[in-house]
Amino acid sequence: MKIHEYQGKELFDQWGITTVSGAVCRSVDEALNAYDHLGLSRAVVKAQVLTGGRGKAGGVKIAKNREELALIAASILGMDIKGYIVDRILVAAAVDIAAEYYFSFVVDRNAKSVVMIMSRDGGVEIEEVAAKNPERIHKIPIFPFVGVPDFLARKAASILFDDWNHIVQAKEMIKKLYRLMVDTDASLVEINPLVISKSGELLALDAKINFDDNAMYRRPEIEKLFEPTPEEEKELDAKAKGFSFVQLQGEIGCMVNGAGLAMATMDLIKLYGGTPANFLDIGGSSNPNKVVEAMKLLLSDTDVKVVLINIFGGITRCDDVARGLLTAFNQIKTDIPIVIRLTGTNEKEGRELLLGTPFHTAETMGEAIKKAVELSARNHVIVHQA
Amino acid sequence: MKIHEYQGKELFDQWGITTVSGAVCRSVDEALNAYDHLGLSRAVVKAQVLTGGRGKAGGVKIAKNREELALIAASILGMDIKGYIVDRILVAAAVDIAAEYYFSFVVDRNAKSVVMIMSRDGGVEIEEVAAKNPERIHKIPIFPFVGVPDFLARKAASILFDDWNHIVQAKEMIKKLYRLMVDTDASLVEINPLVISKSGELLALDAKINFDDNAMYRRPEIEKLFEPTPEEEKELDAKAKGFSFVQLQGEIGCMVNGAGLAMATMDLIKLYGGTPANFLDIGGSSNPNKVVEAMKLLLSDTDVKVVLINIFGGITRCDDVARGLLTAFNQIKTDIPIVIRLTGTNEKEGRELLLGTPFHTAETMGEAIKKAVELSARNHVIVHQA
Amino acid sequence: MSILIDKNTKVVVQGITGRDGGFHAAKMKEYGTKVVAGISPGKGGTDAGGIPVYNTVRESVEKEGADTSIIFVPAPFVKDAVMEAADAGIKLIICITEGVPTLDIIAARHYAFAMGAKIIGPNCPGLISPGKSLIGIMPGNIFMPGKTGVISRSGTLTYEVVYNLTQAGIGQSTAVGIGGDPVAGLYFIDLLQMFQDDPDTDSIVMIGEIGGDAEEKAAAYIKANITKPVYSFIAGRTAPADKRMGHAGAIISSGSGSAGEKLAALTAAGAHVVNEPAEIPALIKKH
Amino acid sequence: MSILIDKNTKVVVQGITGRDGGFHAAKMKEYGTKVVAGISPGKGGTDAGGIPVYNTVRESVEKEGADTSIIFVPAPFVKDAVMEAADAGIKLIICITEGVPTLDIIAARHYAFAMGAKIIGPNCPGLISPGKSLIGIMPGNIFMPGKTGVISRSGTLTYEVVYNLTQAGIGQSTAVGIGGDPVAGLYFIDLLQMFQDDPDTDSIVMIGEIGGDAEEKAAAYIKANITKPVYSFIAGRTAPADKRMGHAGAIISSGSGSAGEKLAALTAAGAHVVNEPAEIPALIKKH
Repeated sequence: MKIHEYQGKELFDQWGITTVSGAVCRSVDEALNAYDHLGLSRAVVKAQVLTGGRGKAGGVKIAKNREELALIAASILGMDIKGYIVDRILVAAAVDIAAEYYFSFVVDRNAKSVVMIMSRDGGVEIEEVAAKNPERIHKIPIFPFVGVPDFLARKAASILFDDWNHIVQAKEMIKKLYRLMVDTDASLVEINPLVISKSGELLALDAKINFDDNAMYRRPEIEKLFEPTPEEEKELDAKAKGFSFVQLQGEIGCMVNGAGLAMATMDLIKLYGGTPANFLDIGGSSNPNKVVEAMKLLLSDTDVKVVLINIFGGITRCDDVARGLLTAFNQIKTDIPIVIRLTGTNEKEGRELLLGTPFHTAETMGEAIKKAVELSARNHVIVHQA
Repeated sequence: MKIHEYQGKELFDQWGITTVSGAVCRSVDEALNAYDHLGLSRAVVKAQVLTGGRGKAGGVKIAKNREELALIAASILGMDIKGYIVDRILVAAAVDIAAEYYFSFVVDRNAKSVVMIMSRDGGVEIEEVAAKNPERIHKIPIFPFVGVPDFLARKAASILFDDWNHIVQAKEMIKKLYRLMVDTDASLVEINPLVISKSGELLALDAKINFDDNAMYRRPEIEKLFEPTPEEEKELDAKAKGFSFVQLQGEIGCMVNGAGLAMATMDLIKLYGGTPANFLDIGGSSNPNKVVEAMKLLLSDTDVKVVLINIFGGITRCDDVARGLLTAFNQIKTDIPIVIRLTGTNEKEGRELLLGTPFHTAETMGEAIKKAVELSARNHVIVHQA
Repeated sequence: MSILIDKNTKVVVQGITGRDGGFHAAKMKEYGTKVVAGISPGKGGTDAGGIPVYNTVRESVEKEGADTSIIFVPAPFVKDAVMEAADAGIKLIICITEGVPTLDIIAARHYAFAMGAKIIGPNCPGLISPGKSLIGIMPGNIFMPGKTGVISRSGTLTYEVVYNLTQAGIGQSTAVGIGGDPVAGLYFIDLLQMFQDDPDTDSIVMIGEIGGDAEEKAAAYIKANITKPVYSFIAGRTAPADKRMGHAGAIISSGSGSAGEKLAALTAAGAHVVNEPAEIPALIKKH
Repeated sequence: MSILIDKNTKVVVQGITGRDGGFHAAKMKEYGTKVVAGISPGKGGTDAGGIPVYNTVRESVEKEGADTSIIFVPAPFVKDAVMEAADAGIKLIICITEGVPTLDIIAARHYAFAMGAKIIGPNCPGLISPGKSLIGIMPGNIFMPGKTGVISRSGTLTYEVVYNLTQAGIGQSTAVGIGGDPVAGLYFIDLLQMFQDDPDTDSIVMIGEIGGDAEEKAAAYIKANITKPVYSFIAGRTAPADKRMGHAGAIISSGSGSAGEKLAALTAAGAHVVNEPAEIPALIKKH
């Protein structure tokens, strides 16, 4: 789960991490009011979108005065950054920066722990630094039961800074940042740039925080910060029904049990020349209601020309799955061709139950997918002819 | 640092460990008032002394009614338990006990960690159980950074109890007790007996807590619970002056640098037939003021017949020590014979400085101690003759 | 032979009185696995389908000789359950539960590692040494004993692959589902080495997916240390960047973790990379 | 040869800008110890009597090759200082500071152990391999190189014993003051084994005192594992029960830790137990 920079900064405030106060604005008027209210002179305007690379895209600008602020706010609001439309901006005092740094805590798959990552090359895309000058990036793994004692924070701070005054400020910030990570079950807490202002103060000029979805049950105050996009709403709806769903732009609607098998199904559709309309993992049961709900979801996408149902019957036997499908399709009327592939335990019995139905059946995954791709191409033609 | 049972129970209350409410009383009248005020019927009266074995000594008794309470309170107040005079008692409701258990957290020298110790044989002297039936005592070491997670508390609780209701109560108590240990820097937190009442409730019927003197600087609220005996006052006074001092019952006053050497000096005095009047470690400096203070301390003990100064000059050279002694003894007038043994760096120069003074000097520890024992015996005779 | 588990493995089921725990305990027992005990705090002394239930793992170790644990407890309790098992002396802990907070599994794994225990999972289907022991939620009947080791980040995709193998008469020594979470226990490299060391494993099938760089790391390891043939399928070639595909593990992030990079790395390491799972049996037979 | 430290040992002094740290850093350097750096957070870049000062131990390891640390920081900061040294890769940490809270040293020791570092102390005088390296607060001039190893819980009593040895012409391979606190790092058993393994140590002097049962444990270990002659003096025979004698360690508690029990155990283990320290040199010469 991601949150906006301004929300991250609110959390920084709560955990005592020094950042720059600002105001979230949804219009040029609000931005001008904020400018006056905060008593700003030079101001920074930052697009609030849940994606990286804002700076490169022109979503972060400095306004020298009130007039410039109005122009910049107008230009950034409504901007499209990697498909995200900017509906709000953060207006804050521009800081006189002496130097920029990078700092983050992140869950590391390989270290199997949280690691602190820091670099004296801040304010740029850290991935580029990592690729070109890996020696300029420092990683320190954190022992989960030990956390970040004074010495470790001091060590990290002294990797970033030479001036003792900066080290002391950074040491305190690092301990608080780790506290924030643990207290909120974050999976990433990133500050880029972390700056030393010309007056010698350490400031978090950005705040990027991702949270562990699995832990949100115990962080209700964090969970409520989440603002799903319409696309994510659809995925969350699906999740509430026990599905894992991702909308794509193709023509073959997929219904598969298991995430890996669902991905493999998509891969094979492409391999055979078709296009998957979605990723849909319906999980492991043969409950007909689940199939009905899944079909509704698939058929709500008007691009879908064919539905491919790919089920591996393991613990749930194929005959039970077939019966579930039959019950479900008694409730659903559709002209869209449906290809069903059932394999696994009791597969013969399952396929026999489907004999004489309008469904196209197949024994292997390859066969099923070939058929679905073929049908989607034919359907295409029909649609074009109509 | 030790505290009384009633103080321990107050801490138990603060940390949420269920115990039995009671009142500390310093007179029979107070005890009767407490009896009425608490609305007791059967009451337990417990001597509050900073030593073990109260029960055996008759310091814990049950009163069936108000009259008996008065008699028992009168008998326990003023009692001498291992040299401690009972000046207060705890009066509390007598619990109907179904079963008694033992539980403690203690710093273990060998495990080099805190260990949980538990036994189903509670209410008795646990050392006896340990000696006769070691298999009835269970020890679980605690990882310092991990502490006592649920599972560990559940494991310990299920070693003590069979009934799930008791296990759940004990699990919670164990976690709180460890919290108390860590939060107060205790070195021992012991409940004996820990009981299950006839109504099924888990209760800490005793509370024995020792604290780590070294950590009291960060636990002022605990430190102020300490009530030193007059003897301990004297030792604390000495400590404030940089000495480590223990009063004993002998005739040879000792002033030594270093605890081990001081103990060895006492041992050799006994070995040669004398009696040490004290243990006094003056630490490592040659500061004359320290010597003056130490001499005052030694001479305040009228039993002292001889003073033995045993100094090993290491980093501090013997000639500096000798100069310090001379300066000090310019300020002190005494008829008590003084034996000085100086060894180590620049020992010859040191001993030369003492030539022509009234001090008896010696080169080896054995020689010095023989002389001190001899002088104390002679002095003895003189005293007897007078 | 097989790796990690065999017919002598004695299993305790943590969370046996839950719906999934009870169901799969019975399934495992039916398969022939030695399920010696179940744990359900507060239900000690009862019986779950003929399996004795205890309050603590310690009791199952002391009284039934359990050496391996499978965890079905709800996600909020997984951390404590893993630590309890490791503390009790369990040496292999298989965690089926999904949705475990990452910081919990990091702590639990660290603790288990310090106690000398191995973890598989969380969010995994478990493992099976066909004909000997099934410790997980896999459908036992699709497996057959043999000499191919299987390692997979995915559940049903594993079944698909194994089903193809079994249909073609290629049995499995052990098949391990390592789970799809960002932080998990035993992973490709650990298991590749175990299969390399197992005299009764002749070839290894490795099923990866997008997200993370475990496959790239495995490729480097294969090149340096593995002499047995490795067959690999990677799911998610067509998955769009920055999208979750069922598990949290399946994220393309930071220019690492794309199927293309994984395929290239494995091919360069000498693994036989296939376009579809069905190609694997024929390839194995050819070599 | 010697144990633990020799003329190549590179020492960093944690707390070098404090009174004791500065004084003893100079003394050690004067003795010939390679004191390569000092640590004082906030004073990095300065110089303490010709010794470069850094803010962190890491810098002293990276820039000066420090491998051993001696700690003089005030008691409230010892836990952090020990952990910092262990984290930085220091393999031997000598803690001179007294008055360290027990729970702090338990945590620090646990961490250091996990990082592969050994601790001596706290509340100890340090150690010396005469003629090679002195890392502690011992008076270097009373020692002489030789073949007797010394282990002691006490400071000045060690000097007393060593002075007697040196006067009698018996040199020392290494002398270690293990400290008198309830929980400490290397202890009798660890050091007995190191001296047993050191080809240039012929005999071992062990100076114990009342409190705890480390001497009894050492006696059992001597009986089972030590073939070199062990000479022992135990201080506190006449100390009254339940009294502190200078250190917290010197408490007779729970029927264990009395001088009598220790003497009996050591005698039964074949150690040469003496009534006064001065007897030791003659005994060593006799054997």
